[in-house]
Amino acid sequence: MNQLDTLLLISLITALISGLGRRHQLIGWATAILLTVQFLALLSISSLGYGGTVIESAVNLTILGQPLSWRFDGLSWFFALITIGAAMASSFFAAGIWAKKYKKHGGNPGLLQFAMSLNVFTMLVLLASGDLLSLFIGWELVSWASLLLMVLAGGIATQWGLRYIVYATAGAMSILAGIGIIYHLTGSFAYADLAAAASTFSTTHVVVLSLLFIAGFGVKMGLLPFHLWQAGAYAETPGPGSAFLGAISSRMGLYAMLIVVFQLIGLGKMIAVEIPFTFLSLRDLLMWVAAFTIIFPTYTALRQNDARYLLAWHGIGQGGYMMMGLLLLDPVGSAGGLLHVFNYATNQAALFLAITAVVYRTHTADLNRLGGLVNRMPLTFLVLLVGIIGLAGIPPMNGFVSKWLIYRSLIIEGMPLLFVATVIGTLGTILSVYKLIHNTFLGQLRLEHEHIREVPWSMLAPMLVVATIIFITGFMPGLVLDWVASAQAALGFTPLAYTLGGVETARGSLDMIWLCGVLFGGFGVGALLFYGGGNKAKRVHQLDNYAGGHFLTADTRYHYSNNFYAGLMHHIGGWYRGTFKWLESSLISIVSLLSGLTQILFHSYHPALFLLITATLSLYFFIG
Amino acid sequence: MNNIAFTVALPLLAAFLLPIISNSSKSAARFIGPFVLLAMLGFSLAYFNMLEHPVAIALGGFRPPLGITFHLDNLSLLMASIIPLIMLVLWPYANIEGYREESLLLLLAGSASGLALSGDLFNIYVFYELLSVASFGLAAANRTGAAFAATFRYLVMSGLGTVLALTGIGLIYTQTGTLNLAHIGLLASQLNNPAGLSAFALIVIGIGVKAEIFPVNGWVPEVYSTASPRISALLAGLISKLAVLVIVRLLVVAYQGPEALTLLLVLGMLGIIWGELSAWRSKDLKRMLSFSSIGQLGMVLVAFSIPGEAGMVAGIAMMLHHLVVKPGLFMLTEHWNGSLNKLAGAAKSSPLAAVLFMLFALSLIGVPPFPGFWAKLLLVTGLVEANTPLYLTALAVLLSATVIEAHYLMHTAIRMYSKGKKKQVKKLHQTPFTLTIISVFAVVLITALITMAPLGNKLQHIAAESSDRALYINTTFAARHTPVRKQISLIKQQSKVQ
Amino acid sequence: MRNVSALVFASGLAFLLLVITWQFVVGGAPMLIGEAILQQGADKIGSANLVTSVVLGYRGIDTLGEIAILFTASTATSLVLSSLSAKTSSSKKVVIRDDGTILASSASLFFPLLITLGMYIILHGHLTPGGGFQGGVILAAAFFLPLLAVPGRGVNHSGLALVEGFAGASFIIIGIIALFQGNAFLQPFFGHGEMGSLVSAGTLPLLYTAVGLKVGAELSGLLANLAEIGEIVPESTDLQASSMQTESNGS
Amino acid sequence: MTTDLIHWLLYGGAMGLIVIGIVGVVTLNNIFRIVLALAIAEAGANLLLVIAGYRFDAIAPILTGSSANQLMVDPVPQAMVLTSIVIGVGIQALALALVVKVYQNYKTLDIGEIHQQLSTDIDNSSGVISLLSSEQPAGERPLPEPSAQHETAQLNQGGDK
Repeated sequence: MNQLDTLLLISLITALISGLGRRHQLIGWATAILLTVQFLALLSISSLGYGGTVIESAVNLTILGQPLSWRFDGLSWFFALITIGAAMASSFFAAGIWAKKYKKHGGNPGLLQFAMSLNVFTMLVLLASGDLLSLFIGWELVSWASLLLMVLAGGIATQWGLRYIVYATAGAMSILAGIGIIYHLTGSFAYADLAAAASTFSTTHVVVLSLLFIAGFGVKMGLLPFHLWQAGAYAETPGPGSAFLGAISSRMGLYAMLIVVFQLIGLGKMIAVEIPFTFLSLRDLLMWVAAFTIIFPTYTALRQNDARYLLAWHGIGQGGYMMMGLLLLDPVGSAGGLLHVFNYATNQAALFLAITAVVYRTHTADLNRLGGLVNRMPLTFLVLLVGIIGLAGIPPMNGFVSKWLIYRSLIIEGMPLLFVATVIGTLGTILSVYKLIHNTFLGQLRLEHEHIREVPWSMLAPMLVVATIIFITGFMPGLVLDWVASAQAALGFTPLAYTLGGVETARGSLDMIWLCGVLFGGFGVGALLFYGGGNKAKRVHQLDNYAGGHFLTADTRYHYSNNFYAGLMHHIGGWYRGTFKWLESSLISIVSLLSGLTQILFHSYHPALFLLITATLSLYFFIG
Repeated sequence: MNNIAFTVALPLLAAFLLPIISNSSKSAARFIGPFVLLAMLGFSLAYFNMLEHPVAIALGGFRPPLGITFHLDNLSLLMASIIPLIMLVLWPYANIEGYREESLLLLLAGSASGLALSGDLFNIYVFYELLSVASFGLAAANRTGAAFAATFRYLVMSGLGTVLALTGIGLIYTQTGTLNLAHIGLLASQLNNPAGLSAFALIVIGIGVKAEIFPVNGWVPEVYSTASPRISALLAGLISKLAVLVIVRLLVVAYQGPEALTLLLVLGMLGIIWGELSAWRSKDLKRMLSFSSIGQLGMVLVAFSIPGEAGMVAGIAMMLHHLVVKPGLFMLTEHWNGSLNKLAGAAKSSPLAAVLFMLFALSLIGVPPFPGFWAKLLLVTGLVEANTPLYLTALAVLLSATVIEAHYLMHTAIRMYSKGKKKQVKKLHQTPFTLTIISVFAVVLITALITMAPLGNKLQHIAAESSDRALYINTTFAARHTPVRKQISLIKQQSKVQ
Repeated sequence: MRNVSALVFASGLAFLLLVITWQFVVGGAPMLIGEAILQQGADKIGSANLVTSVVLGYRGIDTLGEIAILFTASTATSLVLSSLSAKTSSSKKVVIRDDGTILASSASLFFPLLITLGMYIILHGHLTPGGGFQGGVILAAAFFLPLLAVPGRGVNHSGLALVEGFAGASFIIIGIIALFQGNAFLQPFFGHGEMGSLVSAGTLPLLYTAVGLKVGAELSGLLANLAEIGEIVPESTDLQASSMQTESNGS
Repeated sequence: MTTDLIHWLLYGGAMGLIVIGIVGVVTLNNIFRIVLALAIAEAGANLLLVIAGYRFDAIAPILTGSSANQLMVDPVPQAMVLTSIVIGVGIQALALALVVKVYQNYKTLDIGEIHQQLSTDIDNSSGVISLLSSEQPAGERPLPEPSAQHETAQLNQGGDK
């Protein structure tokens, strides 16, 4: 029984306790505290985050002649840290006042807590997997546990959940096929055997395996043709659940892909695989998939009028950045990809929690029906502001660091077109997060929101903590780069040379401490000028406005939020999203058509004819 | 005293005497059925424990190729123990109207154990017919017009099937001059020609009517929708597996060539496609389960078509898994029935049943760590190991079918959990034990999940034993209880077991 | 369309089956076990009729299965038909139609003859062609003849049940006695006797008697059940009742 | 020549009966005739079994004083056929009982009409309009309507209505 087993056991106990006691009033706090204990248990093996050696679990099983093992390395630890951290923030957020109101409206906060702790447990099992079989088991557990979280809101959420599980099962089957082929080639499910045998695989095998695994794991990441399920499934989950799912759930796909495709099969081989009739290698193709995963969902996010959907669509796009960074295969790019996992998780958690706080007060996430909340909920505004700066990748927040690393690497590796693509994606991000903050917090306050207050501290505290983390890790990215480097080492990449404030390479360096110093220095000078140079500002009531000589009352809408970016969207259009929907529905139409045919066969009133035909054909098969 | 014959003789005896007993004392008649089943269970379990290596028992005391033998290995004894177990669970304790249904159930039990144990081709045919006739009676026991019509169509299909099977047996006898499976195995080289393979095809299609093999399974949705859930559970769970077992025995002893396997593979693959697609399209619970049963049996067939031990272990695992899960699911239709659209709110009205449905559905889809996953894993690795384009196609079919399966099962589950109008869910007139019975299957499933490691070892042992052709032949020819040990000069070929 | 494809495939099937059988030689089948039984069957069982040794000796359990099938069919038939007889018994016209004196009297004349013939064939099953099945069918005919002559006359079902129950049970019990003697199930005992005499071939005559009675009772029951349906023109009340039953049971 | 003829007659007869029976079951519409066709097919299979045990110039396998060393036909197929005939009788009796009941319930002997009524019965009892209608099936596509998003937004987030 070592520390890893302790961690997994505590996690299991958390899930069990919150499952059994899900009707109890205090279960929210109990779960949150138990998650904290898990966090501490994780910290007790924090040596993994600083280049420590792999910890093997003492639990070993042999089922049907197949050994199952579990272990933790730097990469697992890095992902586990984000997982438990996100769960803690969401759980604390959901445990207090929020739960009471949720319950009053027919929700079951205990069930939500249970679903989250179950998700944490299954994710830890996945992260700890020590061979392909335990990886698959963990993968499926995560898939089905997140289904629970997705459908527990009922109503439309169940339909999104169903859609998710169909995609997830398809992905899982693709993975199972891949694992089966590996078993055939190597005779075992062990990582070591695969790594040893991978060099002998033929090109065909490499291509088939990579495609199977990337498609399978890509489903959960929301890689491009498989992304349709994600936004709705995440957005319709009750608020804290969305925050948790958005922060980490789809990164499990990235983790598994890193282990199997990058580390074991070896992505390096894919550079050598040329795609016929093009100038692209298999890796280039994947990079373009990643690039389109950045662009399309981000511009789809721009169209959303529901804050939760807007954020969830971003989740898909940001996954593209991580994929892009890791596909670059160099220290800088892969560090950027991994760092972005952490950064994005913090941003998304902060944003979803902030939006949930807004919904808590206003009862709507509709961006057309909000506005001007900045005076009413200033701290929530601050958290949202920090979050969107991070998400858009603007200094001084942490999102900037990871994106900078990815851009830098793209330039170093000489991929200008992809660089342009990512910049286009970032442009979309900035536009859409501006829509988010503008439509919720800026502009004209609606009459019905006149009397709302800031959310209670039980909700504010987790949000503020997350926002602080965003700022600190933006200010001193070296804190996280420590862990990233050991994760890189665990993956077999060359670790990035980093400093506390950023990176220090021969071909470019970044020091966030210096940058932030300049930035805040600039702000300070500005403030000095503003306040010192005769502050003429006058506070007026938010509704105290007039335009064109007419006094405006609250019921006159002058705040431009309805159908935001209409002009821009008119130029872009939504053709790309329609394409994927068309793909999906044509697949379903085919299944529907076929199943109609099969039903007609079973409906036939002369089954004896089929017997005759089968008998004749099979005799013909043997004789003819 | 070789008392394994009691597993066949006792239920038949009880069934014969039941009309007389029930004339004199109705209450005594009620206890006979369960008592006999318990006795059957005792006999087969006693053998199961004693058994170290397979044995064959010569009934009537005649030396094997001449007389009929019962072949006792782990597989047949396992089935022989499962038969009374499942019958005990599904026994209609509460709603017995007359002795006839009970009598038919006992006959079903007796013929089923005969089918599981028998090592003689024609004897298998006789027990198969007995099983069929008993199942016709049970399928019509509802006595509704629809049940009669469905049973009639079932009977015609099954009758045609047995004609084909009998033709197949006739062809085998014409070529080999023997009926004992082990002896046929010895002469297998004579059957490795178009005529021999055609005989196999005829038997597969004939027996396949009961094994729900595509496309001779048109009766399945009709009978399962009109018969009572217990009977559907029995037919889908137990009877279909016994029919598959016959095919497997034949496959092991005589038809190990690739052609026979290909036939099974193709039929199984089509069964998966057709069954799962139809289930996807169906609109009521019973028919959905019937079609899914067809798909599952297709998977079983695909598993057995994998050559060697890998196929055997995958097939047995799939078979046992379906044996536990499908009866449980069919028993749920005693709880709710009817259109899937009207299932909304079902989970609220009976939460335990909904949880059990989820459990069975997850295992059926093959979600780890449920037993269904391990069965499916064995199937996948087996198919990949076989590594021919056809087997890989079967793998693709299997995996796509799983997606479709997940879709319709989860859609149904989600409908159950969604909010619905209160009066929409019709609760059927149900016997008090329904939920208990379903829970029994669930407990078995969970026990299997917990004891997966030892269970897997046992499974591999069983598979190794039952896929060993030479062992089967040797066992039979060393049959016990052959007091007369005269040399039979005519049987020259048996001297060398291949 | 259906007929055309049926004919096409059926001619294909016929062709293929003939192709298979073309390679067989009539009268040249291997007969491995058949030959062995012909050689040693007489010594081992002592029955002059070797088919009987196969039916009751070598393949005794087949025969057990077979009478069980008859029993099952009869039970299932009465189960299927019972709803009707239960419902119409009250409304059924209990008119015993007499189809003529000649028929009736010849039926009663033939009754003892048929019984005797049937019993003869059953009891000599181990010596001459015939046996339990053939004799049993004649017995059933003996009981069915009066039903044909005088339709509507009742049949003593409980008596039939008694006979078929005990006959079937005695078959199994004889088999079990063999077990208790330390032999195999259904192994003939009692010694061979002198071949060709009535009391010979061990338990085979007893088994055949049981089979004969069972088959006779079974078939009589089946025929009586079918005969008791009467005119199969559906009565309107019956239809309504059954369709109502369909609704209540099916939903 | 004669052997060939006998061969064709016997095997052709057996296989012919089987195929005729099957064709009968497939093409006939009257369910009573279907039962008869089934019986014909069974007869074909039985004939095949009997042929399997036939040999030329042999006597029935009954030991009498004069038959001591004469060639005998195979007794095993004869026993098998005996069994299978009896099985056939049982099945036919049950089939006839079912025919009677089906006729009483559906007032027709036409297999097509019976099938139609059966399907209607099953559909009615399960409350489904028709198997082949376009009603929502088990695996129907779960595409949420975009317009519904906002209404549920409030519910899920614990907001007031």
